[in-house]
Amino acid sequence: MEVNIVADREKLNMPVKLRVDNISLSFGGIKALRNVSFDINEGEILAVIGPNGAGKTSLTNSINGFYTPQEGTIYFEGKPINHLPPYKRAKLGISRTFQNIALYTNATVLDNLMAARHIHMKATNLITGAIFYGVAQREEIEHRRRVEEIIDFLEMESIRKTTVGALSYGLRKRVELGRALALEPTLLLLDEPMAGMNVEEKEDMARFIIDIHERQGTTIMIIEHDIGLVMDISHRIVVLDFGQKISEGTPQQIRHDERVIKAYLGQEA
Amino acid sequence: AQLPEFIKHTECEVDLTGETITIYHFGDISGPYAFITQPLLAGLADTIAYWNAHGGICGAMLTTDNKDTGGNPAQTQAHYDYYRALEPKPQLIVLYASGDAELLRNQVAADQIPVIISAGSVEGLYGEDGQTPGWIYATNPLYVDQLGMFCEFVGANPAEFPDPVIAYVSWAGAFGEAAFMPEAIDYCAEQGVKILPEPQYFRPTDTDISTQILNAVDAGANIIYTNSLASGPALIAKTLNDLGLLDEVKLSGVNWALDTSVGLLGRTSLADNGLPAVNGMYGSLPFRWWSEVQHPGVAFNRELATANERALSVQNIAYILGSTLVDLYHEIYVRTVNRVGSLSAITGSDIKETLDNIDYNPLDMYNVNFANGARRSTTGNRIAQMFFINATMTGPATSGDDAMKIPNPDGTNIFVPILVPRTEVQDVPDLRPGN
Amino acid sequence: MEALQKFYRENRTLVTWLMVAAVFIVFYLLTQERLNSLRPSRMVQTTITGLLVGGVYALIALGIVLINKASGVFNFAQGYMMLFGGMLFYSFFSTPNVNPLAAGALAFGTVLMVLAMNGWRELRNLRSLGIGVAAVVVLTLLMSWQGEDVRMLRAIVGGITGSVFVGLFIERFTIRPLIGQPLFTMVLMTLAVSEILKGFVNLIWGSVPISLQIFSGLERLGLPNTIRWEAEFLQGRVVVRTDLLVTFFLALAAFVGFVLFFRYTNVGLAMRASAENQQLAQSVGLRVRVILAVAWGITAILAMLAGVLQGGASQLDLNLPFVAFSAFPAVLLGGLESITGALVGGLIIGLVQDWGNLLYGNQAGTELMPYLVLMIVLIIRPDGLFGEKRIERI
Amino acid sequence: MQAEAVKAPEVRAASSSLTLQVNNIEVIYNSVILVLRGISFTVEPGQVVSLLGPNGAGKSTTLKAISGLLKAEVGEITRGNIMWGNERLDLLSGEDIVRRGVVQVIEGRPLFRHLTVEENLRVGSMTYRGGREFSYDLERVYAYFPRLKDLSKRISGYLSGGEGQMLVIGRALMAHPKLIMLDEPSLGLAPMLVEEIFDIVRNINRQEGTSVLLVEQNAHAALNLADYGYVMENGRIVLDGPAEQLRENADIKEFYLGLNQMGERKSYKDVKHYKRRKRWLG
Amino acid sequence: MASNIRPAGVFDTSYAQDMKINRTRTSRFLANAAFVAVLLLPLLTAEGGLGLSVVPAVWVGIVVRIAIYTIAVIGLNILMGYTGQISLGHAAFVGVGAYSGALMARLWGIPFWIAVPLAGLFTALVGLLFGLPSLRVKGFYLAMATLAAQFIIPWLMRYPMERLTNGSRPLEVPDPQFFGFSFGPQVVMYYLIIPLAVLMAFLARNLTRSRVGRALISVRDNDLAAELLGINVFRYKLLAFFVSSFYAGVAGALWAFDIGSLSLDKFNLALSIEFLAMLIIGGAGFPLGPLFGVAFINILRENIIPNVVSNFKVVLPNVFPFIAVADVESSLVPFLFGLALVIFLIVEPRGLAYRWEILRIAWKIRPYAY
Ligand SMILES: Nc1ncnc2c1ncn2[C@@H]1O[C@H](COP(=O)(O)OP(=O)(O)OP(=O)(O)O)[C@@H](O)[C@H]1O
Ligand SMILES: Nc1ncnc2c1ncn2[C@@H]1O[C@H](COP(=O)(O)OP(=O)(O)OP(=O)(O)O)[C@@H](O)[C@H]1O
Ligand SMILES: [Mg+2]
Ligand SMILES: [Mg+2]
Repeated sequence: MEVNIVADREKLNMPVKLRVDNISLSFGGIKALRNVSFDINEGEILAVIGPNGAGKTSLTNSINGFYTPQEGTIYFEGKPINHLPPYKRAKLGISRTFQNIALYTNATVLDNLMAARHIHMKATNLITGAIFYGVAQREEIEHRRRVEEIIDFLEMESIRKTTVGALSYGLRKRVELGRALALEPTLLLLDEPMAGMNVEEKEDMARFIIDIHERQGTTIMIIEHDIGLVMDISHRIVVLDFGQKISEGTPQQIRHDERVIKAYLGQEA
Repeated sequence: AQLPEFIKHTECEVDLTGETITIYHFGDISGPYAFITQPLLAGLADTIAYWNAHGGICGAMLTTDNKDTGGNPAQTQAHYDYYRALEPKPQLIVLYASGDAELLRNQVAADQIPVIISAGSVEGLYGEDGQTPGWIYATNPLYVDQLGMFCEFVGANPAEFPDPVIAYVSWAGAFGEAAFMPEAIDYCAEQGVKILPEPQYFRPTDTDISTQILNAVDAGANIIYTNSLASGPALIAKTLNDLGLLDEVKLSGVNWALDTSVGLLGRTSLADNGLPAVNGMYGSLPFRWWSEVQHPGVAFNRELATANERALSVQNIAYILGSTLVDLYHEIYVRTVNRVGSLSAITGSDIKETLDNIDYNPLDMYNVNFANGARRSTTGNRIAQMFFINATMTGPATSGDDAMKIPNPDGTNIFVPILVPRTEVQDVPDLRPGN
Repeated sequence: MEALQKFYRENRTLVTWLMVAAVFIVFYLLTQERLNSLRPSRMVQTTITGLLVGGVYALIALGIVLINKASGVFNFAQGYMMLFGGMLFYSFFSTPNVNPLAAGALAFGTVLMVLAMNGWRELRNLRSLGIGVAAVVVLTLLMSWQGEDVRMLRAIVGGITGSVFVGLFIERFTIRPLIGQPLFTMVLMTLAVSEILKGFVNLIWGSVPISLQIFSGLERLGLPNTIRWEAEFLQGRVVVRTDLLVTFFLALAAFVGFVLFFRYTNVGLAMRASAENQQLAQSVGLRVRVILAVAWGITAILAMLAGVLQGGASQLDLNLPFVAFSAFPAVLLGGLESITGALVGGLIIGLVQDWGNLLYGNQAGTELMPYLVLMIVLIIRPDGLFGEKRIERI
Repeated sequence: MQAEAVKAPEVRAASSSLTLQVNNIEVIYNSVILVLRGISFTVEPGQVVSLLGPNGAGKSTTLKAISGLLKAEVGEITRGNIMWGNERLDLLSGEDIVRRGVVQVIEGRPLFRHLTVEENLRVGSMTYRGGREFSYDLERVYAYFPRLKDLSKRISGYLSGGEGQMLVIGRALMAHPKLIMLDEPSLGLAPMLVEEIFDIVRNINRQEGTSVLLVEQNAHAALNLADYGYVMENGRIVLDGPAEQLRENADIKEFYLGLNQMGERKSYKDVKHYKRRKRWLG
Repeated sequence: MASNIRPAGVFDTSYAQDMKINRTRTSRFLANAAFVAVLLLPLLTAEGGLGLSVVPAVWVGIVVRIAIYTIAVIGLNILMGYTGQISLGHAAFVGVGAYSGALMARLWGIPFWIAVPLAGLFTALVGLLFGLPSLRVKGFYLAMATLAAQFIIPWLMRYPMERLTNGSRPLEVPDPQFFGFSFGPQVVMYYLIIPLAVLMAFLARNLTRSRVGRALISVRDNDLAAELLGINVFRYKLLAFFVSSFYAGVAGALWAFDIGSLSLDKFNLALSIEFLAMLIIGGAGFPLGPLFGVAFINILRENIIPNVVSNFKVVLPNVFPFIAVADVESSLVPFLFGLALVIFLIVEPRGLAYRWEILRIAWKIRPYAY
């Protein structure tokens, strides 16, 4: 398998964006991840699939710093980031969406997105913020423009000022994507961004994701159970089962991998 | 209608018929001091009604305007703001709590409103340095002076108090801590009485204070002095009784401690002799008291209380304060009106002038003399002991068997407290800082 | 700063325990002298008194925990419910002939509230109406039973009836309308209820302290006021107050009752479920309103018990609710959801207070130590000793 | 494990002879936001009815209106009524509706996060009067979702998304519903399990006679299972008919089944931007 | 947590317009008019220089107190309304501000206009200390940790620091001096405190609508997500404690200089609770909440309740013979206060400011109902 990856990378000639090196994570007696290793290459869309409870979300959380793996190292752009607190990893350019929507419920869509601009708005601090006029306002307007672009892009104009608490499930998912984008990440982790959408909406989301990837060259890791969609849009796929990586490869390879079929796909594929 | 003979007021020179004089007062009616302030209100109300029925002050009727702070200083401030903004501005205000006086000391001076207060701490009356009299006058001796006088008494009775060591066991807070000052410690040392440097404090809500009492006793105390009232002294006595220390440690306290309320609340903690554990407690008695029946002022109060069907718990020290206060008001206003010429022309500073020169005995119960120099509190005081009356009402009971017991619906007996003075009225020492 | 933060993040446990150790060392150094000079009897005395006093705290804490378990609200009104219950008990206890009309009205009110727990519509149900009428009659008879000897019985029935009424009333008219509102709105609501109760008690019973003599009967049962214990090694005497002992055992009994109740019924589970998410609980068919009402009813009874015991051991006055401020840290120390925690927390706070007063004076025990200990415990265990762990999952 | 493998429980009172009738209801949130603009449909006893529609169409709102959950979300039925047999559900409180046997599986998999998996199931069974069969019911749910059995002592707050979804469905089954309303049951489930879920639903429907109201984005599976379907858009029902008919509808094919004109699956990669315009204008 | 829901219906056409504090001409006019009216107020009283007596003098005191309380409650709003950290110890921090301000003036003769901000800073540091547990301690547990401040701080000031603070005895505060010019009279203090309060409110408003404010709101609504999306949650929690205590400290110091005498009992739990009530009644998480709440509670306490009580004083004991006259006053005040709060919370649990927003929007989108 290792060989495979190396070969792939050489073929695509892409540097490694994120390397997950042999990480293990357990909660008390529960082993969520066992010696998982894989790479995400610069500019690719990598899908992570696996049965429920396989450890996909835990993996994202570990990359993000929400969980601290007991073993192993995570490298981001070649540097280990294990010791970094979550917010610093976000500053490095890792951004994500959440499987169980985690928006700021009592704020408007706009504020949700503006809050995500936090790491880029360096000029505003306690003092300039309190004075507001001048530095802070200028910055505010500049970043508001960026946020509006995202709103435009994701076609959320009409709910711009709606409080997130009043949105339907599907729309919230979209706001989540918007918020993740507002961080201007170089690595975007998407945890089931299309759950609860119908085909048409999934198509929209897929288009957004592909657009992001194409326009900004953002590296994307996506977790998704709609296997058709995964096969369509991802470059490579990593398969987890019971916390272990059981397979890795291109969509074609995965589709025919016996172990994947047995553990995950069922007879459908 | 005529007031009784023994009340000797200055003659009215101005007729105030048709006018009203308001007694403005506010303080803690529902908080920890309720046991004192409720009877105070009763005393005020009864006496005012009586006064108004007997011609008022030179014809002017008395009314009251009062508010409750609940023991919360923020409320004190709010209420004071209300009073000072009244039009016309009050010329005289009555307060009950040392804490309130301390808080408002500067403000009443700035607003030129004199204040009469029944309690007295050094800071309230004289400021931090103890030497700057403000606009506040007290109808009680200062707490620290009371402690000093108790030490004089202890020092003068070595047979009763061999090797006296006093522990200060008291409520926390402005009132409870008021008497514990370096001046008192020094003065007592001069009298041959040691005061332990570590005071012990407790809260009105504490269930058990055996730790504090034992701390005091372990440090060598054989006398406990307390600046608390109602449940405070009763709890100390109960604890001493429970610990079996009643014989070794004597209990004493501030003037509020020698009170009906203590007798009532302490009724169930009975010592080996069958009497409540508070039996024999020492304390200050700056007034005449209910048991001195022959005294006309006391008789007056008794009649008043009986006529208004006041319960035994109300017939206490504060009721007396309330009634005498009305009499004091009478005198102050007559003197001021006589000097100024009309009620509406009186200002706070006119009243202050009267107060600065006053020497008067309200209802003949105690002496108010602010004319003799810089002291702003009364000075006359006695040391007395609390006992319980015997069944024949001839004197203190010696044991539970010969005591008068009134059955209470809750299954206990009420013992009727009497106060027995141990000294004549004499001046308390002046223990303000800087003297 | 960065380096420090990093170090802390990586060695959180170590740092925390080091801090705790430092606190203990400072504590020991500060008290060493005093400790060495203490007679053993003092230590035993303080420990016993502390535990006994802690019994009442535990009882108060138990009520707060129960409400929290059922509704996720911290009941700051517990102290005033205590006061109210105590006063009510006192009225029935010390009035030899209760006005049957008043008793009837109280019984009627309570039964009405109980019947209407889940809504007024229940009143249309004939069967429950019948039971209700019978209950009113029985309660009225019990409460207006004349005579001195049945004083205790009358007071217990009256106290419970009245407390349940108040508990259900509070739930119905103040808590229920706020279901789904932010936490601190609820907090303020319980505080507002405190004010109302305070004013009400003041209006009816006045503000002059009342001595509630429930323990005066102990003597007639042949129990002494105090139990004294002297022994060689104690180098002194240890005294145990019987009233506090009785209080303590009643608190223990209440605790055991609760543990059994929660163990053998589903109610505990239903309570936890509806506390966590009332809307969801409704959607799976739990009668959240009934659960809430039951919790408030029981809590009111617990509060009354605590009020009576505390009032009996000291006196009943408007300051009584402040005792609850010693129970608050007890609740958090033990853990908001834990019955065991309430007991342990109460006892610990009792101990800490008395030991603090023994070693430091200056009110350190009563005012400072409970909260200081609470802070230290919370830093090590943010959810109290036995509390449910906060679930952080994203 | 396949659902068929489970020993079929005997048919009990759960089977229903009652019809759910939603008559022209209108729902307003916060007294300002009009979400449902007159919806009517019927679920006959023992029928499986599927509701389809884009995000924000009001599907969940419809279910909440039926189950009474709306009240807790400052929503209000301002017109129309909901009949369950002869009884008006819109007048009952949420818990009474559950006790009538109408149970909703809420979307977003809400759990009692501090309770264990088994406790969650126990809470679900509390309203079922024949509660003594708890352990039997528990076994049944565990048989449907073997994974839950492994997790039975876990605090449910830590479950993964899919595990939570299983638990939510299992909890609803514990109440022996007569009408079960599933709001996106397949959400977040692995493909294998998605199939199983639909098997389970079919099983419950066939063997116990439970009526099913299904909101599902996986239109393919939903229409396979359903007897009848409704398509909602913007708070209205725009299309309805027997499931077979709907499957053949061109729009349904394109937007809900993701098939192209030829009836083949199209690739997500090929989605073009014209779609956006179409939606904008249409 | 507190809600910041803004009813839909506010539409803007440009960023600049979106950012204005007063969105419309009417609201700007109202705000200015209110400010001018408040500034003119003392001149209209009997004590004012103009010799008019249009407004009772008591209003000067009331407005000053409202201003001081508002500053304190704004602090609480930042901590609770925006960051979602319940605090039951705010009064203790106000106390720290008051005492530190007073002590600076007493011990070192620092002029008050330096002492006030310094006291604010000092209090902010103390607040920071008590904010430290917020890293791990949440919800009611944190509420208790702040309640601990309410017990620990006064105790420390009362006993170990008795030398400085006079313990249970009062502490006199020197008259505020400004280059030898005394600010003794209340009117002068008025013109000092009111503009300062407006400035403080303005700063807080700006802070909460800038990057910092949004970070705080993120922490309130979902601290886990916030941390993962680049916000240093702990830092912002501490920041909230810092700013909140700073406001408390400034309010306390102003209070000290305004009143001239301090006592520890003043900064008790009852005051903390009152702050809480003011915030929630006013509307937690709304910029105007503190002002509304403080004004409402003050008017309730000082105007409405006393009026009602004085009517009941005579009636109640006549109707119910077992009620003592002396108890009516002391019992009805808390009773009515509690009742008012309960009714208010049931009718409008989100607070006055929320209702105000809704009214404003209803006004703007009239005549359409929805
Ligand atoms: N904080 C935690 N404490 C205990 N167990 C946990 C925790 N987080 C995850 N787990 C467990 O670890 C396993 C993996 O969970 P994870 O959420 O990563 O699964 P997943 O692959 O995302 O599944 P799904 O597709 O259902 O979302 C699950 O069994 C879950 O219960
Ligand atoms: N509590 C609420 N307050 C205000 N509006 C709401 C509320 N809940 C839902 N809405 C609005 O009602 C509309 C319908 O929402 P609903 O949740 O019913 O949609 P849905 O069809 O289930 O969509 P999805 O497929 O995304 O779950 C949406 O536009 C949503 O914004
Ligand atoms: Mg997952
Ligand atoms: Mg939905």
